[in-house]
Amino acid sequence: MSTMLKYQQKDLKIVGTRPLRPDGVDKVTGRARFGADYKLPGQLIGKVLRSPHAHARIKSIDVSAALALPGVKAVVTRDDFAEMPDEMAAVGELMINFRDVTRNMMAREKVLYDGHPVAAVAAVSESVARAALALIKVEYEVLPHVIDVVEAMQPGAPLLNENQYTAGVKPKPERASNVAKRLEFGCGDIAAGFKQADVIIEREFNTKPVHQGYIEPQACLASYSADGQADLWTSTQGHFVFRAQCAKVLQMEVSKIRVTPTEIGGGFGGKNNIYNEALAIALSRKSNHPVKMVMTREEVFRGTGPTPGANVKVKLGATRDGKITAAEAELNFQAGAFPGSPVNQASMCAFTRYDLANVRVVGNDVVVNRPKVAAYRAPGAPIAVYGVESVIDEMAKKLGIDPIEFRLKNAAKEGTQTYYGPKLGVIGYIQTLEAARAHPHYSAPLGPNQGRGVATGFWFNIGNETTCSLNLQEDGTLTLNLGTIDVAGGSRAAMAMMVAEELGIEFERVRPFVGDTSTLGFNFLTAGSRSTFASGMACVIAARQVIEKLRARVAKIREVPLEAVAWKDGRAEPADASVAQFAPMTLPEIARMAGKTGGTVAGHAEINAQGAGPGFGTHIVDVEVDKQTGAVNILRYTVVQDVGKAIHPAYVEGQLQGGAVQGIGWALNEEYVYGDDGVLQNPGFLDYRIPVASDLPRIDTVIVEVPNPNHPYGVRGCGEVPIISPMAAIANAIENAIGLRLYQQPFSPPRVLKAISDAAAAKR
Amino acid sequence: MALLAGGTDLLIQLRSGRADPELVVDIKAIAEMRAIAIDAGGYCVGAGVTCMELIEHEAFARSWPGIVDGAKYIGSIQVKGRATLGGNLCNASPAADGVPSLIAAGALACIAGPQGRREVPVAEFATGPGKTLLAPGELLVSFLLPKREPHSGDAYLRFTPRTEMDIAVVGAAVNLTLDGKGVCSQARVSLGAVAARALLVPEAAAALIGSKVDAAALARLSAAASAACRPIDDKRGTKEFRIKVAGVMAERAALIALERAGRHN
Amino acid sequence: MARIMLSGTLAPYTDGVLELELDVANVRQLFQALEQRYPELRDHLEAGIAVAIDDEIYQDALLQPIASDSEVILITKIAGG
Amino acid sequence: MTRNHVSTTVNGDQVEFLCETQQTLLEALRDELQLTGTKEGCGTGDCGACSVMVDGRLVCSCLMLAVEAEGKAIETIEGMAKGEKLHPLQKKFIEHAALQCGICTPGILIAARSLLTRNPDPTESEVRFWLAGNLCRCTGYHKIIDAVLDAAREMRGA
Repeated sequence: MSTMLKYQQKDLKIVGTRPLRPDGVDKVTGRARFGADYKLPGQLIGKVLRSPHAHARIKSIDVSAALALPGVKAVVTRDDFAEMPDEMAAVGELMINFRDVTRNMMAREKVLYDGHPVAAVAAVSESVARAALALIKVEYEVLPHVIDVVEAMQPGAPLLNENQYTAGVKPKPERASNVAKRLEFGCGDIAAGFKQADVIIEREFNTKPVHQGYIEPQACLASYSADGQADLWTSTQGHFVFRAQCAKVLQMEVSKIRVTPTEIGGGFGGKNNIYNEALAIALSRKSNHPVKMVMTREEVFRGTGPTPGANVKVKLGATRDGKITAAEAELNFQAGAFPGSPVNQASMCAFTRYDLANVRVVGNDVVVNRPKVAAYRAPGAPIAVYGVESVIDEMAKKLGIDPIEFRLKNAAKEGTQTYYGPKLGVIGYIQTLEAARAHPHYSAPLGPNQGRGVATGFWFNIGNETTCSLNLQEDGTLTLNLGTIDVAGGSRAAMAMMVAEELGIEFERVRPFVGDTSTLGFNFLTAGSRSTFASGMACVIAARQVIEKLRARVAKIREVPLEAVAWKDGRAEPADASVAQFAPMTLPEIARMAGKTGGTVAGHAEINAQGAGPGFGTHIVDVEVDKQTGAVNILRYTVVQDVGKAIHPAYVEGQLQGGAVQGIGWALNEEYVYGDDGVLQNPGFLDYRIPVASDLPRIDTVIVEVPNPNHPYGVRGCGEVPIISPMAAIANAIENAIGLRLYQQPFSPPRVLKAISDAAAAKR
Repeated sequence: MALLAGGTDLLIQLRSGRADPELVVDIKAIAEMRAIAIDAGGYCVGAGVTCMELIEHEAFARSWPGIVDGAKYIGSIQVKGRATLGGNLCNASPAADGVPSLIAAGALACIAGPQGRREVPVAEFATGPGKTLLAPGELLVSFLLPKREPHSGDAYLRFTPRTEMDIAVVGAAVNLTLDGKGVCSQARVSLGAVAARALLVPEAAAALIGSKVDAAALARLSAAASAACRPIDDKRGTKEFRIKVAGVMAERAALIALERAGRHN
Repeated sequence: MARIMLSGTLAPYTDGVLELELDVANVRQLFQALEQRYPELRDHLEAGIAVAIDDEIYQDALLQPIASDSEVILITKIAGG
Repeated sequence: MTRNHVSTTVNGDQVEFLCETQQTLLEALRDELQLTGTKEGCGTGDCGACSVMVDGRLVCSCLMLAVEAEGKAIETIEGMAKGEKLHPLQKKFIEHAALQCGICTPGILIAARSLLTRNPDPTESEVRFWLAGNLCRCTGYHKIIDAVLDAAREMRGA
């Protein structure tokens, strides 16, 4: 059964304020322990040997010399892991193809990308482990590779998987293809829609893969005991999901693995799946020592998931008075070496901001010789929206309508039929557009070579499986054991705030923490903007359960009927003047007596939260373009977003600012650069250019609160939406500044300068 | 054997395995290599002086602000706290930010070795990417900078996609001296990241000499700078981009040098 | 009978049928009924499909009731970053 | 492999450790001295997470050999708070929500303190450029800059 708690408006004492985060002091003093900060006595260091080729058949692997090196305790290769069938299998509620998981973790028949793991060693020190890697002999038969998505879709392109036939195509294709899946979404009559249009614009866009760029490289520590139990400490967005994946590939029982999540040094979707974790357990099993594995930054770039690069085609038709009549898109997404790009979500996000009668979106999930893509904040949506919002902007300009006005004329609202299925519920899109239009930023003057751009974004937000337990301690304080990871957005604070609000006590009296996998049942990842919504709902349920138990206990202690006891402002008191009167009891008073009156009190929740409320945002950006160098400078940035309810507004602002800046990096300079040999050329923070402090202005935020009717405090979720719009907004601002539209991300100086010189040449 | 100065390049090479020396010799305890001294009216800057030490030397910065520009561009504050101009030159990256202004300044590299000491123009020190004219056993000790004439100014500008923390896609240094009437009497122009090593570009300097560094002279400078480029396409920029932007950087650097020369007595 | 609508994504597995009526009381029964009728759907339903029952989206909610006058839309599941 | 003996001062305490020649100061701090507050984000001096002070200079401890620490005075995040009292920067970072995941926070605090020691009244732009060597992927820097400026104000007594 699924759980949904309805929104109730009430006076709030704690929710909406800005208390200090419980993990703050540890993080400013160096005391907080991240993945690489854990160690065990007798631990070994594990290291991975990675493919130098983009695509090659592995003819043989000889580890004998490595094993002979003093200090080397174990080596694992493909032979140490069971073959998994090519089918979707459940891990918790995720369905994953373990044929691919095992192969991504450790190559089997072939290496499929530069950086693909081929072997792993455990040795007494980092230097011995490195020396051992150099002694492993791998014989490769190098194969032709393909990294461009359009090329990979062509018949005759080098095939990554000779047994892959495009799913979603009828009849079943006769030839294998790199296109793993074709999706189609739509509504209405697209041809008729374009017939009604006075203006039709059709454009093609291309984007490069970008990395989540978390500052903490993946790190884990595993200890396997001869009795078949394993402990794993790892930096993860979902310790239950990691446990499930490890159990499956190592063929262990789920309960035999205990995963303790460390503080996580950023994830953004990149720590949703295992990389070294199962290798570390396998090495520990083989060596009978704990094994620690920490990735280098180079390994992070070469071996872990970026978000896809893509080819996007958009066609839009509108009437002269500004009504969109038809919208069509084709999204060709790189999946990396194995299927599973976020093209389905991108397809659904492409046009879902607009009330459209005729839509068609085709998506292709295409394997290429690159690392398997992972989720990255609103997976896929920014790519589709870059194309769509660019064309929306061009259409508004062509029709002579203000870009916000044009969006308002076509804006989705409650009851709008989506092209992927349901009608939208209560949403705040129009409110964000109106707030953006009213913001002083939107009407501020611009100088020469400066331009302003606007773009909007939509993300579903999600719910799903969540557990927590809330325990009353003997002094009246409470501990809150959470099963959904705090990926650092501050969800521990937000959870404790909701519990304190429910109980009517001070925030500081609730101590939240994230428990290991043995203390609670399954939780889904912290991803998709679900934590504050779903985990928050679980916490509210647990708190209400505690209140009910406290009322019952006080009724017994005071010998009054249950109905006579009300819970108010942190204490039990007579419900009103008409009931049996009794001396009120505070939480510490009850806690002190709890043991002797039946035992302590706890609440818990094991739910599958439903009813996530979609989030919408509108971004405004001003840029200045240096026409002589092509450099684009971000002068001013404003994020307007409907978050439903900001439990902790400062942490919500932090999500909006951080997401927007990741989007700015995506727009301006971030990209994977590959050579003709299919080898990644920029696997480091020097040449993979994430924004630095001096690149940026302040990021203004406007929090719009249109409550989600399906959450007790109206929470929608806020982490995903802010990354969706920047790329499009900046492209639109550049166009506004210099009259040129950029069809290839990133809008790096060489690209911008080339666009300027090409335009000048075309004029001559 | 590897020499360790600031270590900001060497440690990365050690870590990646590109360098695996049997012996690492730390040269930072050699006093001469750490000193900034007045020498024959000019400066003698030890090759082991860190960028931050150079940046903080106010008198040096007044004489050679362009060299300080270069030092400022080398990495973060953290990196500048360790990195040295000598290491920047010896690493022989074509994109080294410290080198073009030394070349434009006419600096000499003072080298010590088994055969004694010798001095060579900095422009000749790097012979290609990662290669220098140092013979086995030789060591770069210091840079010698000539006495500054009145009304002189220099500047270094580079282009990078980000404001900081990048390797130059193009760098340009301009060093010029004005006569009493504001006419450019001497000039040297150097470009970085547009060839296998930083270039001295006499044609670009010639565009300035005899002019008041007006728009026409700047246009000639820009054209000459672009014409001198022999760049490659790589992950950091295209040939086409480098050629165009070299001219732009040279022009902008000249304007800063001009303004500094005007203030310099 | 509940009205069931499939997104275009599933059309290849249902011989192009995108709308049908089924007598089902919850999501599990719905999936079973669909699998029976269209065996090729089997791999897709629990793995990748969420349902919108009267415009409210449910993921992994097999026991969610479906009323006889409900409108149920099958959509792709959503994860995230 | 022969290990080198190094004796140095960390946060005012005399310490000794053994290290391999190619080991970095960062590795020695974390693995030999168990001071794990200093973080590794890149190992190439491009992210600043490993920032420490060496003889009063801000440096990346990943770009310095551990053997070079001989006789030096090293300051790390573990020495920033005095007893129970947080440094004003530490306090302001918490108050301004200037940290999220916290992996970059120790390095940024060390870097920010070195700025305020040199320049007690920096402009926003000076703070941004001084901290350009410290990558943060969570916050977009906005609240970090606010926290540094506010801490500077408080430290000046303004």
